[in-house]
Amino acid sequence: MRFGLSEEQTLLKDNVNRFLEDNVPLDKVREYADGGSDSTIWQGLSDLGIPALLTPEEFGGVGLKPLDAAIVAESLGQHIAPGPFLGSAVMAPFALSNSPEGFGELLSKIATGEHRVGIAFGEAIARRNQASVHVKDGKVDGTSLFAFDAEADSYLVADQNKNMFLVSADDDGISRSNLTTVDRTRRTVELTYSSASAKPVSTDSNLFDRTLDLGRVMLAADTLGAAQSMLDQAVEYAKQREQFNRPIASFQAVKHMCAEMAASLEPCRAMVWFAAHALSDVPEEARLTACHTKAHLAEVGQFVSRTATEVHGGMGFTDLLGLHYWFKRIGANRQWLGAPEFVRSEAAILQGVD
Amino acid sequence: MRFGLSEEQTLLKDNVNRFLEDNVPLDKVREYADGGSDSTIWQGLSDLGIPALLTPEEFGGVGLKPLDAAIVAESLGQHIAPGPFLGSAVMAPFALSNSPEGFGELLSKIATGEHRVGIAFGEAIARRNQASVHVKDGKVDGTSLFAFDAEADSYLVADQNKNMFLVSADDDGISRSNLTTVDRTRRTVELTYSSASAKPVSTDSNLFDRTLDLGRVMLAADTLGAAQSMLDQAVEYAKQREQFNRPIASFQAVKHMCAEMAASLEPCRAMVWFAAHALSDVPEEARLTACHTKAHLAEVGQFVSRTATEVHGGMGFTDLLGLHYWFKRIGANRQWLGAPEFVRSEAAILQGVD
Amino acid sequence: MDLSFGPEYDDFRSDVVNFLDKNSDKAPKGGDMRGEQAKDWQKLLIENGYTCRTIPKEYGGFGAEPDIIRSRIIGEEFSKSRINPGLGGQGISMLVPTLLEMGTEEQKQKFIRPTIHGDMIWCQGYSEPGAGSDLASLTTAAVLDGDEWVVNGQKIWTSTAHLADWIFCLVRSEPEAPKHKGISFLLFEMTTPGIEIRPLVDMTGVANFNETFFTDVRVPKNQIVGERGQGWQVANAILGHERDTLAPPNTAQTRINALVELMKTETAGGERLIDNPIYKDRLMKLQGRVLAMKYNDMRVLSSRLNPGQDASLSRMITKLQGTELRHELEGLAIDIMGEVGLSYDDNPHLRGAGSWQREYMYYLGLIIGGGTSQIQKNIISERGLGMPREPKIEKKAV
Amino acid sequence: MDLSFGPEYDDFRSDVVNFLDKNSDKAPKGGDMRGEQAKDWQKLLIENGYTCRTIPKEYGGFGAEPDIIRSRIIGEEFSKSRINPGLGGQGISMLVPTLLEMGTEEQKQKFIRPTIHGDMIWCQGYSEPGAGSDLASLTTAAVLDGDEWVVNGQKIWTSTAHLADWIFCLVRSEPEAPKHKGISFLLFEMTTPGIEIRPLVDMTGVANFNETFFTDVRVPKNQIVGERGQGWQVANAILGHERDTLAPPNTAQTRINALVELMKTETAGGERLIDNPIYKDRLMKLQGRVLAMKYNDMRVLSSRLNPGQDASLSRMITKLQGTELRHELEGLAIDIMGEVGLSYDDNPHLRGAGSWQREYMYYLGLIIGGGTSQIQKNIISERGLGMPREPKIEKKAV
Repeated sequence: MRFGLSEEQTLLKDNVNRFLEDNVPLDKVREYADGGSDSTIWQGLSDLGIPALLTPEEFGGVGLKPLDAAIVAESLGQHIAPGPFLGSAVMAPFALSNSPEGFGELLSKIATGEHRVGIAFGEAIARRNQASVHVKDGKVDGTSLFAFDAEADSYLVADQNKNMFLVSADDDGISRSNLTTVDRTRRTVELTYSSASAKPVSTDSNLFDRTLDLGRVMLAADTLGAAQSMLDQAVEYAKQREQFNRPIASFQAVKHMCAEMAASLEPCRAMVWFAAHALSDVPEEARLTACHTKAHLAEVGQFVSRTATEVHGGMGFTDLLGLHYWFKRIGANRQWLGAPEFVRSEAAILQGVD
Repeated sequence: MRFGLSEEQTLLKDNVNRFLEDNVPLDKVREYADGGSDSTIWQGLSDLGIPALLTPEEFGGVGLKPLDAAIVAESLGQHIAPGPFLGSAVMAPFALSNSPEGFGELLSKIATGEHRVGIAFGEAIARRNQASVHVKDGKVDGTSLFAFDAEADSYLVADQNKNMFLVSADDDGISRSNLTTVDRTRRTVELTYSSASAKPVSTDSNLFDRTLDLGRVMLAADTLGAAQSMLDQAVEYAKQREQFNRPIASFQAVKHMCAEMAASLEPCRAMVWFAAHALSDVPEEARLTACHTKAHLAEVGQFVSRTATEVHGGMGFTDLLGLHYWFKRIGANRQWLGAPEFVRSEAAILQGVD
Repeated sequence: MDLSFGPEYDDFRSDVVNFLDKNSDKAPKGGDMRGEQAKDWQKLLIENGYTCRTIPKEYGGFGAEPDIIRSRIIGEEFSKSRINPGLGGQGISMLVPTLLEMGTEEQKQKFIRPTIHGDMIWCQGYSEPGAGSDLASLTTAAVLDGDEWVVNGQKIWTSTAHLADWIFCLVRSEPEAPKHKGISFLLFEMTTPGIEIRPLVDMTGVANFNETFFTDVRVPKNQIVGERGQGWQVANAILGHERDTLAPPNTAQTRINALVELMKTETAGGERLIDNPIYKDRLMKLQGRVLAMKYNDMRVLSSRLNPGQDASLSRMITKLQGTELRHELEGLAIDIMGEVGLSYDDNPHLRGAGSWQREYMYYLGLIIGGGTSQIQKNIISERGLGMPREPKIEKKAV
Repeated sequence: MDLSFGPEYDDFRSDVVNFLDKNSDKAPKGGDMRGEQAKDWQKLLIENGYTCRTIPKEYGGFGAEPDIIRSRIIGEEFSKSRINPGLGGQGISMLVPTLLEMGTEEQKQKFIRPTIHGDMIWCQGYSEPGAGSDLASLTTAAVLDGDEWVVNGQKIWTSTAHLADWIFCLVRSEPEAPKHKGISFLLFEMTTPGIEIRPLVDMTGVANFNETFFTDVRVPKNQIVGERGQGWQVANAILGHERDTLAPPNTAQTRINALVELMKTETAGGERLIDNPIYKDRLMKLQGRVLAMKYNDMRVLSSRLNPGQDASLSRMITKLQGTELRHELEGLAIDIMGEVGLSYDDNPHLRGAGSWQREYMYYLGLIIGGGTSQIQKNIISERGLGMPREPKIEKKAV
């Protein structure tokens, strides 16, 4: 019995962290936030094999498991790295490789990072603003809001009935416009379809659900990494910062704020590990754990991001340290693919209570 | 403009407090909790005119207003005093003196304290356990749960449609059994009716609602007094108690716990005052404020009672200081006449949202 | 309990309403506070006693006796009609009261009239990167050289530095004295050579503040308020007032009404958000807290009108509770909107012009600024509850 | 990630299950731990290695090598079948490990066998009215008089004092030494003259604890564990273990399942409580937290099985989070039941035999006991996050 990461997984984590430390410092994130491109970052991650992680070996992938992807997601969150990881390296490869339609060639391109797939699931989760997606005779009409990422080559689109389709970003019937959010480390878009070609991926609502679960666990892992970074930064700052002739880390109020963050966050690590592991290896617990992990990390993430900002005092409120990028990323993870109340109501339904 | 107590009200408060300090020390409360009687306490309060407070002057009462009663309720909560105040001095006199049926003689007896009226409203608020009250041709059948108080001479009973009746505790068709709760400073009973005589009081649901609002504000005031006492006791204990060679009141963690209690509780005082005042003088805001005050004090009371116990450390968990009597009284006030979620849903309905 | 203001105040309120009816076209719209229209409007307001009401006539004010109720009525009616209530800023709100209390006659004559008429805009130089919660540890140095102070150092959170003509500034003039006794309160022009201003962008994405650097800035010796080394007392004479105004309960009321409207218009899965019982319960919880703070505020007002009423604790907790409440209130709005709640800046799906996210962050800033919540809790426990101060740690030898 | 225990453990689990099937009739029901049946059952369990598993054979134990998984399997199966898992108490859980680590051979021989076989029941004398969080400030005095210690003072929270044959007790034997170095660890019989026991009723209404008073209690000199003045280290060698067991995640799991059942059977206004969206959301929030603690616990277990895995922070936060979680969980049950939730003792409408209120209070006690949440947070920040200790205050001159 071993609850935790294998040596290979620790190595993967170290590799990704080293790459991100060297290549995605805060200045690089700022560049992207100010309108720059994430292509060199994605190229670097592709060289490490990240987009191939979940793709089956028969399609040129590495054929690893959700837990491996969660490890990467945590690192990306820790470094608030831009990039299409969630859609193109996780959700799309999973959905497409489990599709009965056969996407072998595309999967190979996704695995090398040369083709990026975005996700447009908003209407299948909690429909808002009368936006909707209609597919008939291989053509799609309607609107998807807050699809990610903004530079995808194609989008995995879901309609209200959890049918999934693939739509090319180059299609004449698709238009794409930027939807600015508080989180500048990733970009979302509005997709408007007007008789765009929609290639069927799946009519199996179970595959949609599993793809969604996977995405939610990745968001939880991203929050875990980002929140851990904020806690680490807060502790470090408190040790350096002196007021009243002593480091503020020696004030009991500051210590207890940090202790409360650690006490809330530390169990989340085991939770994210188990949730990711369950997706592949404990199917009977996978869906419920995915919901709870998404919702719980949203709550803990909010608490940590707010408290870590407070520990930083005025400096946390400024742009000088860039701490707000973590704050906002955690805030965005909270809302993406289902806000906590919504996801908890799904958890209840899964247990036969609705 | 004067938001606060008048000189007469301050005098009333001082009088009641002085009586309770002299006559209802913790030992007296323990006696009652262990099965003793509250009759001498009630006699003393009656000598002060407390049961006559809200009764109109024409029926031998003092004809004061809900705010005056709230002041008394706060003192009773502060001293966790046993007694039938809520029913016999507040809710019943209000309902009976506003009844079209004419209860002049009874009101005079209530005003002197010689007749105690209890309240059995459970079924009209949030019906549980299939208990219910049916009245037909002046006879009542069914069950009321958690009616207060246990020694009443008659009960003001409400059915599911908010009709109110008066039932004598001596009636052959009524049986009464004790319902032990965590709160030993007051006693509740189960009333079982079997063709007991029910004298009509009102079929006006508005009168029921106003009687209920009044009761809720009194419970909020009782919680205010009890919570303030717990905070005061915690601060005092922290100043006396030494650990690590200093009073624990000098530890920032303990200071902040006390500051948080004070910060939550202090606005409650103004809220209770206004809510009570509104019942008589700002009718358009009265119902909503009563709901919010009941629910808000329940939440703040829970926070304060738990935190004050923590400040007392192990001593707070023992029976030695009797702190738990305050804790449990606040816990009971939370549930009586509607728990917070329920009362908040009423507040929403009052604003046209349901 | 008497919630009425009395008939003479009803008349006064009518006067204000009439004034606003007649003159609303003269009021400037939007934010420009330096234009001629803004100055003319300010002049008209002063003449009618609707701003700078208690500042003596000899210094350019209206010269009325203090009357909290009249001031509140003015505030209420201007707010209700959404008409510009006159010039604000730290010069008018902080420096002018300071000068009235501690300034020399010459300083009052020189600075108050142009300040309240918008001809002299001020910024505040208190906080430093190394002196936040522990403001008294500030190190910006002022050394007397002949008839001039020579100022070197750095200030932060100087909100309107880029617009200001003058700065009122705390400096360390007596480096050998105990830290609270070595500070002086200087006034100087922002055009003085040696001043550099850098905008300070905050988490809302806007440069609401600045960093201000001083290199050998020379200040005439007499531009000091109070004596040398008295700067801490001068600043503290009015610092408490600032905290009161950081989270006024009436704006929380306005915001929660806006939130109710938002919840009635937004839908998810075809259902109005206000019909979601979980969101509704969170809304009601907040509404209860907003009401408690509203009545608390009425109690504070009452205590200022009625000698003998004590509401010091009520006042002391306002900033702590009010900022937290607003942060949570704005956060609920974001939560209920799902992904739409993330919208910012130029996003076409923005609700409330982006105010929900902006205020959510801004109020986190206010939880920190103007005395962090931790400092507030120290104050409440020590001054409000009489608990002992923490044992002092002496400055370490360097 | 490997969540299986391997085939040899499956066999072991079958053995346990078979044993339970065959012997369940021999197990005592209910709480009496002093009767012959309880002792016989304990003997049978020890012989089969289902309790006192790693205690050497020579001291009456089973003498197995430590194997956390086997221990856990035993715990799981006994818990699942609700069969009495053998004797507990502070003698077995705390004193025996202490003696094994720090006791003399003579002490081991004399005390361990009767203790684990239920012939010698112990209570713990650590806390004092004046020494709670600051346990090391204890003042119960032991003065050597010839070959005997003379003990005077008072202990509190001595849980089984009224049942115990012996006490293990911290006393101040070197009043001149620094406070952590002046303590000794004594063992003595509860029948020694000069001991008075008073039951200590707590907020649950039950005397779960006692106060114990010592007046000139004479203890043979050699009934000391470790050296004079070493008592603090002796006690601390195993004190950490106690905290781990205060809020085990698997009981939280059991409780939340019971809460779900309660919410499915209780109704209000004709509606099942679990169909109330607000209660349901609160329940789901708690379930998420219970799951997080469950996985956290698996990680702690794993770190004990796999050298090199670090889960020290996971372990450090268990008591703080677990007790808070349970308090809130029990509180939700009370809330949803309305007035029925207040029922206690002999109330006929009691749910779960009164456990909801009892545990709600008991877990508030546990938030305080065994190291208050404030002390836990000090430990987490200092040992877990490397933050500095607070500056020490020296003892004032009296």
